[in-house]
Amino acid sequence: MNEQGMSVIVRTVTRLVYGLAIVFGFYVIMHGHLTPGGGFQGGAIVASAFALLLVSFGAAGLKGRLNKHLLQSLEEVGALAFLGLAFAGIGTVFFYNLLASSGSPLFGEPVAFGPNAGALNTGGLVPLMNWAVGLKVLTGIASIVIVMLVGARKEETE
Amino acid sequence: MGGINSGFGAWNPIAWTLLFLGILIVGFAVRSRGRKDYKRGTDQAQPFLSGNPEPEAAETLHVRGENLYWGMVHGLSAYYKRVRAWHTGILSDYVAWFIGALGLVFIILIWIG
Amino acid sequence: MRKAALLVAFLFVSAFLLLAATSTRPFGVPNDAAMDDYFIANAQGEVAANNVVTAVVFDYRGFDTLGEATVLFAAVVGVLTLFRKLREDER
Amino acid sequence: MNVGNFPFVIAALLVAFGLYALLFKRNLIKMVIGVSLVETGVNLFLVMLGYRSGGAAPIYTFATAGERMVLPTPQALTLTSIVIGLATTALLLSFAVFVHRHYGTLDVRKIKELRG
Amino acid sequence: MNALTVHAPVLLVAVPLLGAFGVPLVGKLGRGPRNVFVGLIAAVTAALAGLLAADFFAGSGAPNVYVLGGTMPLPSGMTVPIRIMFEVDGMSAFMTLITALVTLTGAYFSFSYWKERSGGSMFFSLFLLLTAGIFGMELTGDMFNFFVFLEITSIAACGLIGFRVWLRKSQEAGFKVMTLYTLSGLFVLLAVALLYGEHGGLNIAFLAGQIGAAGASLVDKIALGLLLTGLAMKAGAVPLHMWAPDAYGEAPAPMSAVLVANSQASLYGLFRILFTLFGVGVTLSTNGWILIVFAMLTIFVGVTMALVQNDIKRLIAYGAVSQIGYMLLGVGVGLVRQASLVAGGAALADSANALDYGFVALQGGIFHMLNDAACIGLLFLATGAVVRASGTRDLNKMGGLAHRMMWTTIFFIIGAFALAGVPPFNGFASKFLIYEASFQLSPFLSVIAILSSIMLLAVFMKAFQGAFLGSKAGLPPAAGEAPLGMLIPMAVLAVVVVAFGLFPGFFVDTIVTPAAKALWVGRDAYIGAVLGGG
Repeated sequence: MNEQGMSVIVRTVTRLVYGLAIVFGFYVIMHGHLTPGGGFQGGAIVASAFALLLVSFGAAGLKGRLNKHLLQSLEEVGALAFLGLAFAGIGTVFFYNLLASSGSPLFGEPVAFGPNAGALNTGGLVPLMNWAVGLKVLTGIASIVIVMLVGARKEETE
Repeated sequence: MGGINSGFGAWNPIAWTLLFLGILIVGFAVRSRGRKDYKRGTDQAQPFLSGNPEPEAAETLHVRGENLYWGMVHGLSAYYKRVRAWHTGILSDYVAWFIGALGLVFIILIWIG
Repeated sequence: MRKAALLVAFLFVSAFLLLAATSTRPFGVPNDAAMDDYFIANAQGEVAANNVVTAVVFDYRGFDTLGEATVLFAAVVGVLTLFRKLREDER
Repeated sequence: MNVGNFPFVIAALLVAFGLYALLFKRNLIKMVIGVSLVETGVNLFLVMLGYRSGGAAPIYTFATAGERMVLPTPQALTLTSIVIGLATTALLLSFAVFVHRHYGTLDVRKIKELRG
Repeated sequence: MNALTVHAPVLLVAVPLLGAFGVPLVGKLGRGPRNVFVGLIAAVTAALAGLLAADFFAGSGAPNVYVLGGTMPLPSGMTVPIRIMFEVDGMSAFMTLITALVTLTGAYFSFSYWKERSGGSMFFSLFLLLTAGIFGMELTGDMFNFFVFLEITSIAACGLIGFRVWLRKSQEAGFKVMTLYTLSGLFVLLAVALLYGEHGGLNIAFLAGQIGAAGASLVDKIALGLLLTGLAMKAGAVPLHMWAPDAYGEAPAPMSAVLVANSQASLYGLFRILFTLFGVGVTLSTNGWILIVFAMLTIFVGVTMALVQNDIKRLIAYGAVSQIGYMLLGVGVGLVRQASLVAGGAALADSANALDYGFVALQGGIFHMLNDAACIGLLFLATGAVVRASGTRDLNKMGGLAHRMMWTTIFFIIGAFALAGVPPFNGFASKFLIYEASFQLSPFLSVIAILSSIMLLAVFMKAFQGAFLGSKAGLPPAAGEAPLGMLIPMAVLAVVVVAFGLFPGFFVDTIVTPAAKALWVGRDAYIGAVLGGG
């Protein structure tokens, strides 16, 4: 993998695909409490889109697209948000899901028992935790990939 | 308060510390009754190295750490040769010891125990 | 010689692993599924989530998930630590 | 159809292969691969423990009424252990990069300054 | 106040996590705010640990359960706990005290120790993650949760070991230790999976109840073997100790002490497995003998290998390895005695045989964990000051430091005497109990233990003579007394050492005996606290 990344075919396909992958990843994060998947899976999908960018465009092609420090700060924000959501129920007990079927307008709807189509507005704290974990995972894996790629690149040139 | 009792032996640090302090006081009392004609700054203060002059260089003034217990390590050299050969810094050997110990524990637990 | 001893130990451990695999309950018939049946039955009522696995991950065993996120955070910090920019006197 | 314990045996064999790679391979990268093989075997064993014959995925959104579902807990545990495995693999590989940077080799038998 | 004590167990994990996640953000403001933040987090954590321990040891001694995300341990009509729960009994409360002591002093020592290093905020983030992981290991009542915290400690510890990237040995040590930690963690996970497949639960109390009711099946025994070996590896018992000198020796000095606390947490997990999970009902006396064999090898090999080291940190590290053996010896003797008593049908009522030698051995082993944490912490901190002053770790290039750093010398002597079991320091108090109890099982054990203890004194005298004595001629001109920020944590640990040495009876009665009872007779209470009745 040279500085310019890979061939024009790969780069064109990447241009077509990676936006789609990011959108799909966020879809998986958003519907974590309804469909297979969740914060970790969706975050991994988005991070894989970033990895695709890295592989096809090389580290040089990433300039301006992804900011490493921004990623790290976002990761800490996601982790803190998850911890804060865990603290939300400390009035009763740590990790108490105080929003679930509480009737609150935010994810507070109860669901009927048994198979149903499911509504996005359910699950209490679970969707929020999905978002926090998704943010944390996608930024974390992306920063790991970027840092290790750049470090290994320095390894080759040395 | 203070002491601990193991059922058939007891240990009371306070009492022993006091005893030690008492012995120390007695020692100082004896020492205070010694000769008074010792003078600092005279030749009496010089170390007597069987007539040789006092060495100057640092390495001759200080026995380095490695040389300490040289005799003991030498005496145990048969043991040390084996146990140091055992500590090869190779990761595969560490894993091998782990696996071997696991196998032994399995044998002991399942066949014997 | 050394390699032979290694091989023996390795074969012993593998044999015991296979023993464990064969002597546990057969595939597809759980011994005691009371905990999981509770999850399946009450996930919708208590967590109001259709996805039982997500309900388990984020509500019933949410603390494991916090620890998991912490592990990932620790790995990220560790990797960034290794690849960080050093001061001149540390090279 | 009843397959007995055959799937568990496969998982145990995966673990054994990983241990073999750890014991008999000289390259650090191959040892990391061995570690992740062991990890894969354990994860496979864990997730297979949750299967209930004829069960469907424990998700009510697409389920049909009165369907028996597989156990959800092992899936959650496996998700956790997979992420943990990713983290450890990343750290191990970056350590391998730095070991190579300092020692100029990945042969485990040449990296033994810390002995005795 | 009351709410604080109720939530103390989980806050002990959550507050360091908050600090760990927050440090990189606060660190962007500069070193001053970062240090204040970390110091605050460490102090709050230690205060919470003290609060938890005080609340427990003042209480009735019954384990208290904290259910995460739920209000009651068991949902109505269920016999299996479905949520993760923390369970605090005497042993857990005791271990939190140890961890709080070591982490607090380590944190405040690091402030002046890491003044002129890069990546300080990452350093403290990893340190707080390690702290949170250790507390979680000691408090959790759920097997899989224990594994998760084990992995947190592994990754954070290896990040700290490899922190000084420019030292090639640190990278080598980081790779080795990470591989072995991961392997042991995976074996623990495999054991957890086997137990789950066998009993369909993950809670320690539930599994203990199942195993106690039905007896240990073959799969349970294999899981026990995996847990025993994996945790012995992570505790650094010979012949699984090879990673330990690398880790303790290559990590930054204050973190070496925390790594010892990490090993002790794994040791706690081992004891929890042996006494509670596979407890009185199914304890095989072979378990105890396995521990005793590990202990004998650890004591002797650790000390003899320490004698020939010329790297001062590696020497202290081998000394730390040998001390793990004393804890294993005490608890192993207690386990063998307990098994024989149960086999003989004798009652384990603590009033009947509070001075039974098995119980005394347990007391000694558990008390020695606390003493060892304090002494080893003191020695590692003093060694860090010495290495920083002399600029080398090779005992053959040092010498004469006592001329320049008086206080460090005094602290080093106190730590060395205490760890080598010289009366009246605290090391002797716990080793005394171990000697007398193990003598009753077999005189051979206590003879080896005493001889190795004497040899340990010789080891530390070698370090002392090589580093501190000698003429000041060979000293680097810059070598001077350590700054106050490094002396005060050492002084705190030294005071703790002397206090435990002078008033051992008080501490044994107040904190050690409840911990020993939790292992000796506390199994039914531990199970009953979750499942009700027991």
